[in-house]
Amino acid sequence: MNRIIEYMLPPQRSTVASEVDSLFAFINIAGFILFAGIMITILIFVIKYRRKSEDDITPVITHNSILEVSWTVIPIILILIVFSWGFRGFLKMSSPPANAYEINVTAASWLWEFRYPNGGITVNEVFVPVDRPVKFIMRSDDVLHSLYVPDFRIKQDVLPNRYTTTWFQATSTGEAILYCTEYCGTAHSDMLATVHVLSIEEFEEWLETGLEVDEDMPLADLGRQTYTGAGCNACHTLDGTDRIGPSFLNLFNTERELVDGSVVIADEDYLRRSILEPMAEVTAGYPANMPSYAGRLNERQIDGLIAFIKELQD
Amino acid sequence: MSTHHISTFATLMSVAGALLFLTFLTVAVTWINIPEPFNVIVAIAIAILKAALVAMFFMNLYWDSKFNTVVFLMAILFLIIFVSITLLDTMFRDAGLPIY
Amino acid sequence: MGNQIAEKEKPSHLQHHFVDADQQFESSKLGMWIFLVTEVLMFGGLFVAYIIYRSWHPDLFYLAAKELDTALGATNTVVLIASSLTIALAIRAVQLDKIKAAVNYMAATVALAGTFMVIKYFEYTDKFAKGIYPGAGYTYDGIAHDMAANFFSIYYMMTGLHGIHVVIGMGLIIWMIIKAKKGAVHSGYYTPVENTGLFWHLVDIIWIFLFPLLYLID
Amino acid sequence: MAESTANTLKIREFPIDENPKHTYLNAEKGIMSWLFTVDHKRIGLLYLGSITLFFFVGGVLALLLRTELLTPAQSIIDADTYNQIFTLHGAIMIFLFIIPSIPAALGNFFLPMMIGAKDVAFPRINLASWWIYILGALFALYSIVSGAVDTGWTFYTPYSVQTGTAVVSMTLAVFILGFSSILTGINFIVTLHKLRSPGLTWSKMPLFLWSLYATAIIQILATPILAITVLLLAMERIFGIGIFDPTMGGDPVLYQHFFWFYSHPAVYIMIVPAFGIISELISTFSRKTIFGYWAIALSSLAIAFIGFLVWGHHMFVSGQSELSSVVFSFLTFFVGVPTGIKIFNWVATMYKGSIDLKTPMLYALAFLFLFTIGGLTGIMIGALSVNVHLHDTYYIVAHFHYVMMGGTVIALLGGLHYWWPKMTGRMYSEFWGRITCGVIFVSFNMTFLPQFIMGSQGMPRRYFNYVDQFQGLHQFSTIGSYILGLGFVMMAVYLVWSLFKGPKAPSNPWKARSLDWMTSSPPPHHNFEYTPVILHGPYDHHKPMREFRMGVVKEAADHGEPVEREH
Ligand code: HEA
Ligand code: HEA
Ligand code: HEC
Ligand code: CUA
Ligand SMILES: [Cu+2]
Repeated sequence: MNRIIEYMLPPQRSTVASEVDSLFAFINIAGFILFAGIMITILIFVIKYRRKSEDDITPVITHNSILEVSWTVIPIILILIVFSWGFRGFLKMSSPPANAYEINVTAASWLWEFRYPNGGITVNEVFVPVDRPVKFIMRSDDVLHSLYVPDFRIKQDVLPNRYTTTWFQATSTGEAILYCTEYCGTAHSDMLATVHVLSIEEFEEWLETGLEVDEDMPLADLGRQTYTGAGCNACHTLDGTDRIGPSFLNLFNTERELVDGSVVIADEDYLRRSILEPMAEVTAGYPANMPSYAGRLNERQIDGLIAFIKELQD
Repeated sequence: MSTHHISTFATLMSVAGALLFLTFLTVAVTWINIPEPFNVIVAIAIAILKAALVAMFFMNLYWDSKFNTVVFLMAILFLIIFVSITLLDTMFRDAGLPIY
Repeated sequence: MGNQIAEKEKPSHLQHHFVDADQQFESSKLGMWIFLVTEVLMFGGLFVAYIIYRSWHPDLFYLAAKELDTALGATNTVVLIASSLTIALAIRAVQLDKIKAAVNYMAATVALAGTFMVIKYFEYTDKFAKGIYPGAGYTYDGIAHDMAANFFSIYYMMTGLHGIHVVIGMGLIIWMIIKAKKGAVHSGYYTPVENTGLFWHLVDIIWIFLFPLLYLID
Repeated sequence: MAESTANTLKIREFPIDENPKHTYLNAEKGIMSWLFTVDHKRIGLLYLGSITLFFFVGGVLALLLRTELLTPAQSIIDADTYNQIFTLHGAIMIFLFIIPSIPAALGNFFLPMMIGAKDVAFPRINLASWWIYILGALFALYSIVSGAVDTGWTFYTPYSVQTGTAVVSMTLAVFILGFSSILTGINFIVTLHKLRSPGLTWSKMPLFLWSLYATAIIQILATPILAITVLLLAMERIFGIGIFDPTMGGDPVLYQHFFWFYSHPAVYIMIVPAFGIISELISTFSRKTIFGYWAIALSSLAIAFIGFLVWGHHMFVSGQSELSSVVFSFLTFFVGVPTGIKIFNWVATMYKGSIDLKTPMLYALAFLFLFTIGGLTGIMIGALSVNVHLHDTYYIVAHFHYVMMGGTVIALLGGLHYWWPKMTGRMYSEFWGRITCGVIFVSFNMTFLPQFIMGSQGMPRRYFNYVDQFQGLHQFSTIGSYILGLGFVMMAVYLVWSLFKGPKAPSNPWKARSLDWMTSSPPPHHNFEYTPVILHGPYDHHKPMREFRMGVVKEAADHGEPVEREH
């Protein structure tokens, strides 16, 4: 039984996980016993009381107080246990410790942006320390999203009109996957991010250096890294097929027709404007829903992206 | 045949008179400034009284099968359920959970 | 029970699956009451929205209600109460087989309903002139609250849905006038008039609540 | 003669015409006599045809979804199409199929018959409700061709306000369909209150009718809120009234309250009639008096009532106040108690019975199996801390398919087979019936059991792409769904075959005791030739069938040429 339940759940990697899992196991086991009991009884009845002749006469049994009271009271006891157990876990989940490390999260269709107390920003990746409570203060730029990390057993909707919060304390280092679980349109299922859980020292170090851009990396390589890191790949492919936005392949220096009918050449300036103010010039035939990256990417990353796009010719 | 109730002319007129008076009253109380929660309470109380008059005497609930009254009250009851539980969210969003 | 009534004794308005006219009358009336329940709850949804928003922004409701003309609202309340009275009198007249009086009372009801709609029309156009449109079309800047448009959205939804009901009610009453003139309703059979009356009273009751909630906030 | 009905009433009895010449099916001819019929039986069949059609449409869409999910990335359709398809699948299955399914099809047909009435209280309104349903369906179809909808069946704001798809026409469709549902509900309540035959007291009402009564109450009290919700949503899109849209100062969580205030009670609109069918099936095929009649009857009402207090369990992580989450979770569990009472009473009914595993009974047993799983997993996701992990994952998808497909649809199939002889006058093939039931049962589990596992492992729902880890389970599920489809095709074949070639049905093939079986198969135009007088309970299986009587109103008996028997 334990093996099955372990198989059914993702690894436990936060302090609340075991609380959730034990209740999950309890309901499964209690439910299974109840279910098996009912089914076996039915099976026995079906075999023992199968019809023997067309004129079978059956007794009149209309009630039995002991039975009826017990199958009312026992479920009530069970649900009270389940409720208070679930309540206990929920209480823990909804009361972040006061010393939690706070990260501001902005969800936009379709990317996750994380802002650290030191002003650093990452997109679609978040770096957190292990064994230390981390609190996400979340807000959406547009529609509802929901932040879900199965390994931590946390989930919270992200709203456009007010802040919501969730917190966790990771118990082991490594990567964990972060999903968007509130339906938010076309690329809802691509709105993923990675949680990097670092040891305290690694995290301190990352805060110092990790946010700086590697000056030595060639621009185009940086661009390729940013392309996936910042989530451009959710909407733009590199192989010429359309996704939500146009493919980057052969984009540079071609003529682009905008929704207002005008035609522009996709030169460096245009690419830059497209990244920083995508709504200003919307390409005909595509929805006007690219998020702005102004403030989310630094100058070097933008340059990198442009260099990267320029290279994509076949 | 059960007898259908026929209201007398006098009943209908006096109910209408009462309704008009209550309408005047509900406007009139706004002239004397009653403090915050009570003005709403007074206004709603008068409205409920008026609605009850209409339901009982114009809509004949007073003489009708009581089941019809039950049916009508169900609507009110479920509306109250809807509002009160929703308020449980909207009024307590920032409150958090009391630690037990 | 009356299945025994031979076919020819059955009144023409009695449908075959009812035992007698009383059963049919009681059924229709119960059906109407249940329908009214659904109406109450449908409006109820708007009342809930109203209550929630008022609990969030009491100041908004205070400010915005000042834009509404209490005198017109009160007049309309009186008009609707009068129309409730006339339709009740019409039913009484039908019950007493005074068909002519009934028709007159119903005509008076329609006229009062019309008055109500005319006053509503003036209220609406007055608002539109100021730029108070529902929702995104809102341009008025006389209310110092950034949620002012929301109050008027609720106002328009509530009074608009109510207005539609007034119009439907007028249609029903006109239909009843036609029926009465044809002699299709009388003391032995007045179910449709009775049900129309119930509908009309409900429209009145809803206004009885709308009036203090929208106009009398201070 | 039967001492048990030792009363001094002088009643006469009519033998049931085994193979009647005049039935409701041939009372009038031509397509118009169907489309504009006021006969509740024909309207029931109109509904049955319509919901079957939409079930197939919804089912084919489901198979498309499953096919797309064979591979983690795109395989046959693109992301937008996928989103539209699951929205349509959900909306069609909910609003066009499952809400009207049992009440409007089987309920319409059998409610008047079970109380010995000639029709429902308002036959024309009944017909109107079908036409309104068709109108709503046309609006839904219109919205599909004019750009479809990609919001999910829940239409959550603000996405539903911003998306470029045909949301307004879909919400109007839902608005219209709501009225159809309301009219059916009104009709049922009034009919049950006013048109019961002499002797048919509330305590002699078949449990199917109690369940329809509870359902009708929910329909009346919940549906208007749906109407105003979708109306506000449409206004939000048309005028931007800003009640639900945060860009205009509105509140998206308020929308969710509005939506679930209807849609949670609506799940009991779906399941409670199914409970009613199961009560009939278990008692008839165990040939035994129902155990705990009042417990089953009143638990339907209890479920209906408690069902109104728990809607927020869909919103635990939505950002509603924690306080209300706790209250909602607490209340949620209490629905399980009356539901459990039903299940235990059904099992107890089988004790010392004479159980015959005919197809309908097999479906009833399948129901007990599948619904109990669905219900217990409902308890799982009602628990606060676990819900946080499982919300919006495939665990939820599995839960609601177990209760809706494994519960309602399986019960509907049971009821369909049970009443097939009565409705059509023909017997279906028992052999194929049992085989198909087995196929559907096994393949259903193949389709949805894996979804519990992926859900717990963290596979989110409404996902077009997914991480490779889940591919195996997804593929297993897809294969299951194909076999499931095959099962339904098999059923369609043998049922249609039986219409033409099936043996003629006797009036009471199952030896059931309720009134619907006390008339010929198919029934005559007015159900009974005379107003019946009820002499026995609907579950009096302890008396041999030959002692069963249906009386007729005495005065009517004086006119006819009945066989006289004294009691
Ligand atoms: C027919 C439809 C139907 C039915 C009957 C139910 C029945 C129940 N449902 Fe379900 N539910 C849905 C349809 C249905 N549901 C749908 C469609 C959704 C998703 C909507 C969406 O988001 O798209 C959903 C989602 C849903 C959620 C939200 C999940 C989420 O999104 O996070 C929850 C949470 O509490 C829940 C709970 C329950 C419970 C407690 C019951 C109970 O009524 C179950 C009661 C039954 C039993 C408990 C089993 C039998 C009892 C016993 C054997 C006795 C012993 C019992 C105990 C000890 C308790 N359901
Ligand atoms: C009554 C309700 C009901 C029913 C019966 C079903 C039945 C099925 N559902 Fe569905 N489902 C929902 C209601 C229902 N569903 C809802 C409400 C949602 C949520 C939508 C949302 O998120 O908004 C959903 C979502 C949903 C999803 C999740 C999509 C996602 O989140 O990404 C999946 C995926 O597997 C699925 C699959 C299925 C399958 C395989 C069936 C099978 O059981 C179907 C079986 C039927 C058939 C296979 C038809 C057989 C007929 C033929 C084969 C016809 C052949 C004949 C001709 C062509 C003439 N459903
Ligand atoms: C939410 C989806 C989405 C994301 C994420 C996204 N884009 Fe876009 N992008 C679009 C859409 C849709 C268009 C076409 C409409 C327009 O021009 O605004 C577009 C257009 C563009 C264009 C102009 C192409 C043309 O047709 O002329 C460029 C350049 C571009 N995006 C670059 C990027 C870069 C770089 C990133 C990541 C840092 C990115 N986009 C992320 C959706 C997206
Ligand atoms: Cu963001 Cu789904
Ligand atoms: Cu629910």
